Amino acid sequence: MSLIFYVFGALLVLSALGVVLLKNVFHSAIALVMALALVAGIFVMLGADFLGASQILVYVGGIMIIMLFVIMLSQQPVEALQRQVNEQWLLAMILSIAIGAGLAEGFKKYFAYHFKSPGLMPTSVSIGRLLLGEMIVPFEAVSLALLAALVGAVLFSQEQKDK
Amino acid sequence: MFFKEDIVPQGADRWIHWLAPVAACAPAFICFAPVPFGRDIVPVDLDTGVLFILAISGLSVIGILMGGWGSGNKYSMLGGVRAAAQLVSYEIPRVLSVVPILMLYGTQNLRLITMAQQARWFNFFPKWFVFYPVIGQISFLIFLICSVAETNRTPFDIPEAESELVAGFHTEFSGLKFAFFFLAEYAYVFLASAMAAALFFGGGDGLWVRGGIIPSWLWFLAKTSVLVFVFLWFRWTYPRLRVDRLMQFCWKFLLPWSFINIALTGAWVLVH
Amino acid sequence: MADYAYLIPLFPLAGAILIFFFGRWLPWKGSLLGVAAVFASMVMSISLFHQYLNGTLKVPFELSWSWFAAGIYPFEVGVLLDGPSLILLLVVTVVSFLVQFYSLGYMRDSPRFKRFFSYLSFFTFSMLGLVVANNYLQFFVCWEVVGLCSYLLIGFEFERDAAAGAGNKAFLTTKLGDLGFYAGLLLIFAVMGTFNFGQITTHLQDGSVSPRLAMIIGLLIFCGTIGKSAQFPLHVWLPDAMEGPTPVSALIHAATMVAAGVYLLARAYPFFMLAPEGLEIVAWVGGITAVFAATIALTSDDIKKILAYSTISQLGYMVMALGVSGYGAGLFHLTTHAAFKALLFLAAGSVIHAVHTNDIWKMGSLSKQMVTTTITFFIGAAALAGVPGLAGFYSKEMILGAAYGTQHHALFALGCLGAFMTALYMMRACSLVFLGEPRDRERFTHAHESPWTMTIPLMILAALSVVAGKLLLHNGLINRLMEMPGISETRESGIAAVIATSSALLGIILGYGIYLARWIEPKTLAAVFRPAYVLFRNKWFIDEIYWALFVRPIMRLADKIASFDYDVLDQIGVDGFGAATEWFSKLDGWIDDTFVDGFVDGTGRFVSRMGAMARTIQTGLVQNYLLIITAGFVFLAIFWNIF
Amino acid sequence: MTLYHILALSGVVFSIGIFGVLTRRNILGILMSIELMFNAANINLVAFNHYLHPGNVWGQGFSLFVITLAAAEAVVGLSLVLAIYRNIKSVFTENMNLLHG
Repeated sequence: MSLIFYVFGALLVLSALGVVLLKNVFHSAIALVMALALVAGIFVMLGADFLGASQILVYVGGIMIIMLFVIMLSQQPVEALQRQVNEQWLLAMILSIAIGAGLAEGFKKYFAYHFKSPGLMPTSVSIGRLLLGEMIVPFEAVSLALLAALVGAVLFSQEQKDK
Repeated sequence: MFFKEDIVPQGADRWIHWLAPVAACAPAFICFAPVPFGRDIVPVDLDTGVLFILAISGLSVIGILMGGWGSGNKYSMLGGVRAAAQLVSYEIPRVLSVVPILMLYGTQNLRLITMAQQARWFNFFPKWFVFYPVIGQISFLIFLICSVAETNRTPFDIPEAESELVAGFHTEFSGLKFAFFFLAEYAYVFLASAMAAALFFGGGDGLWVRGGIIPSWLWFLAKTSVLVFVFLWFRWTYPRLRVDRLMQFCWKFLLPWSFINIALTGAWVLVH
Repeated sequence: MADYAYLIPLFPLAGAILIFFFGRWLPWKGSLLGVAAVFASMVMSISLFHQYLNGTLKVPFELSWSWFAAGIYPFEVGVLLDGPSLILLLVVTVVSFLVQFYSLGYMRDSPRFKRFFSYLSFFTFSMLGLVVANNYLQFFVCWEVVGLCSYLLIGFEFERDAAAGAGNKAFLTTKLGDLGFYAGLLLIFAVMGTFNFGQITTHLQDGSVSPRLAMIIGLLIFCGTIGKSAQFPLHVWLPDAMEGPTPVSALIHAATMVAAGVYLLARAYPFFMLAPEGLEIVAWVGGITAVFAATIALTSDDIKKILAYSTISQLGYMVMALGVSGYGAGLFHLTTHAAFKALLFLAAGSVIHAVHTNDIWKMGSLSKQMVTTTITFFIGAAALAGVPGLAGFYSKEMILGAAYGTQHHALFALGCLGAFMTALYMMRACSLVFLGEPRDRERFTHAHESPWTMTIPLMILAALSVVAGKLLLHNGLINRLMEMPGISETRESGIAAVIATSSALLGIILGYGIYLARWIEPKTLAAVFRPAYVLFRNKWFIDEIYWALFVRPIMRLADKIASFDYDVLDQIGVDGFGAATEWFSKLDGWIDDTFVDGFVDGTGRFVSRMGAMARTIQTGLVQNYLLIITAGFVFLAIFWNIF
Repeated sequence: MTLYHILALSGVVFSIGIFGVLTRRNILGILMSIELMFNAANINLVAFNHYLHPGNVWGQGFSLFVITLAAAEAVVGLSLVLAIYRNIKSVFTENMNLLHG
């Protein structure tokens, strides 16, 4: 189990690097698909089986497909050959390393000692009860947000007729 | 097919072109993990079985998009986009058509779902989900139609219509790679039939033949084969749909009806 | 029977859904379904009331189901049957049924016949849900849905800009009041942790809520009433709402929805019981509205607008009644008012249907063409004016008696003035529309009596307008229904009754004198009281005041901000600087050309260099901005950790 | 596989995401990097849930909300990208500088 986790973690870091560094956007999207699938795997290892399946269903089966769509529809052949990283990369790198280091340091301060991992339990039922019980209000709010997103997406992607 | 030359087009994105058939094919086989082939013959007894299958089978779309992109060919790409659009759209009513089953039996575990269907109505009539009045039939029809569309088969095969589009996204694939795409397609036909058998037809539950003379796995395979036959039957019978009709049918007919069906099931569950 | 009371709102809901989705394929576009649904509700309400009368139904009767739970707080939906809700159920179902029946004829030619009935049923559902609610949350949800239906139905003929605008205005204005209501709800929940009416009353009675807080909550809830019941100063939407079809005006903007505000006030009464000072404010808002709206009705030319202002005025009476502790009187007037005002609107609709205009000066002598409509309209007008023996007489007298009995003499005087003007403008409307000479020959000859689907509801409502008052007073029924611990029964007061009645009769006689017998020409009268006339005629300039006070300043502010660049930055910063420089160079040019040139150039170059430096910050690139944000964050984090 | 290792992993992924957001010229790349950051946060939520509060599933519930809202965000973002692309025929952020002073 542990070994699998470290392999997954290494692959996750690699594919995350792929997302931000690969030249071809399509390739980085594929790298992102891989990263998301790996995150789903980590979820399952952490006992969140329902969440892992949802991650694949929503992220990979939904969001990434649309992402690939847009990439396919909006590629100018010339742009794929240009530099993909802007001029502020050095500063950005310093900043993100600082943030990463800070996060690691902070985590180390509070969570470095060993927590016992409890056994894995199926979670679908309890998540269902949680969402429709105590979390009902955020749940409804999210459905409203989704509706708004739906309407907004239709509005934005419409061809403008009046022009 | 194994020995045919593997041709990679000049403008192709080599890596993607190479990965596409794998990405299309692999999920199809992973999906068989939680399928209960018989009474106690379940490769992996997953608690989130149904969701797992639905999620993983969605991964194949990535393979198709990769195929369309990797060929470095505008027409392949359009074919890929079309196919993906169709698959993503039909995925939604398909998932929703399974929801009533989950509501009724209160589990996503395929084995438990088949177990729950082994009861009899009036000690006689099999209590399979498909025989539940109204909800069972609506669910099954939507599931069947969406599964046909999901596997890109006639009458929903406009994205890869051989005679009209020169095979869409897999135009540029030959030899073993092409074989992999087809393998994926037929694996999905088999998977959809197996799922339908497990979800709607009681899995390995036998019909009035007591004492286990016929083993449950044989029942399961028989049901699956009949459903596979239905799939082929569709192909022989119906002409193709136009692409805009196809999308309209999904969004304006299947989707509302699957919502209505969920509401009906809710009422049914409340009453019982 | 009472166990199934929850079906009363559900029937119209089912009707609305069925009509909306399947109406296309049903005979009569499904409208009969809506009528049948509300008929079922009506039968149930009547039998519930009957059970109450013969004592088999003990009130208050409460049913409650769990709706959802957020954390530890359960929220419920429920049915509460007590005096007010029983009587309101009767009012809403009966009026709704009659109006829907009437609409079968009135709306026949509408291209959106199906949608109209669907909305109407949906409105009935939400209104009934509001009436039977046993907690504030359900009440509020239904309240908002009612507002939505009102919006949809006012703007029903949305091809006309006026209708669409009126819908928006109504929606936004009432929302302003709802904000207060909403704040009140939040306070209630924060203080008591429940929305249930009964539990709230218990909380209030055991003294765990300070009177001051109770008053604040009560007044916040009263904001909702001001918006929905079109009280001054948020009354402006109701006259505009007359752009909706006439049945809608009758149902929503006369009989039921606007009365919901009064009902809300009645439900919030326990708060005011703790804080009687709050009631004074309520009473004065009501009293002022009653007179104020009546003055506008005196000069209006549009038959529906007259009725609309009359509605506002009568709602003012109800609010005033509640304000002077006339709990029963207010709800009594609500009931009778629903009957005769719905009647008046429907009769007006019948007239408009016949002559295709709203202008009373283009009507006249219509009694010769439309007998039923005339008689029913007269009955309604008499009931509204307070002719003894009719419904309006008893309820209005009860209100004025309450005002008199509780030593609110100023309010009593306002009420009598209002009653006088009510009689006057109703007499004016009756005379100009139905009596006298036909002023528009062509319209007069084309006018005809309406079909039976429209006249039958008129007759039923006319009958109700006559008997409702007597029936409800029979054996002190209204006082039994409106029992409220802590409020003494209103005592009859002979003097009050006499003054009130005589002021109404005076109004009728004066109206007869001016508009029929022509003792004095209306035009002369207008000339004599010119300032008042102009004021009334222009609705006290309320719309204009709002425009000037709120709308225009906001727009002007927006303009100011937009033109800040041109006016301030460009003119002072650039133009002004240029002008100054120019003047300076002219002044000094003759002394030392080169020096001045150099100075001016230098200044210009300095300014432009500064500008260029400032410009570089505004790259317009998101990622630049983001980088700076991130850098700031990292800086802060480091700073925080070090110090 | 300890809690700290999982958290460190998510921290690394998060900072990679930040780097991507700050540097990718392609706006789609930025969107993808944002998804990476979401996922890093989700890993944290689930990990805390698993190790610190094994009795309940609140962390997973939150993650579900994050996933859902990420879907909404992606849909709106992508439709905006398409709309922009239709107007300026480019997906590079330097070309989207209407706010340039």
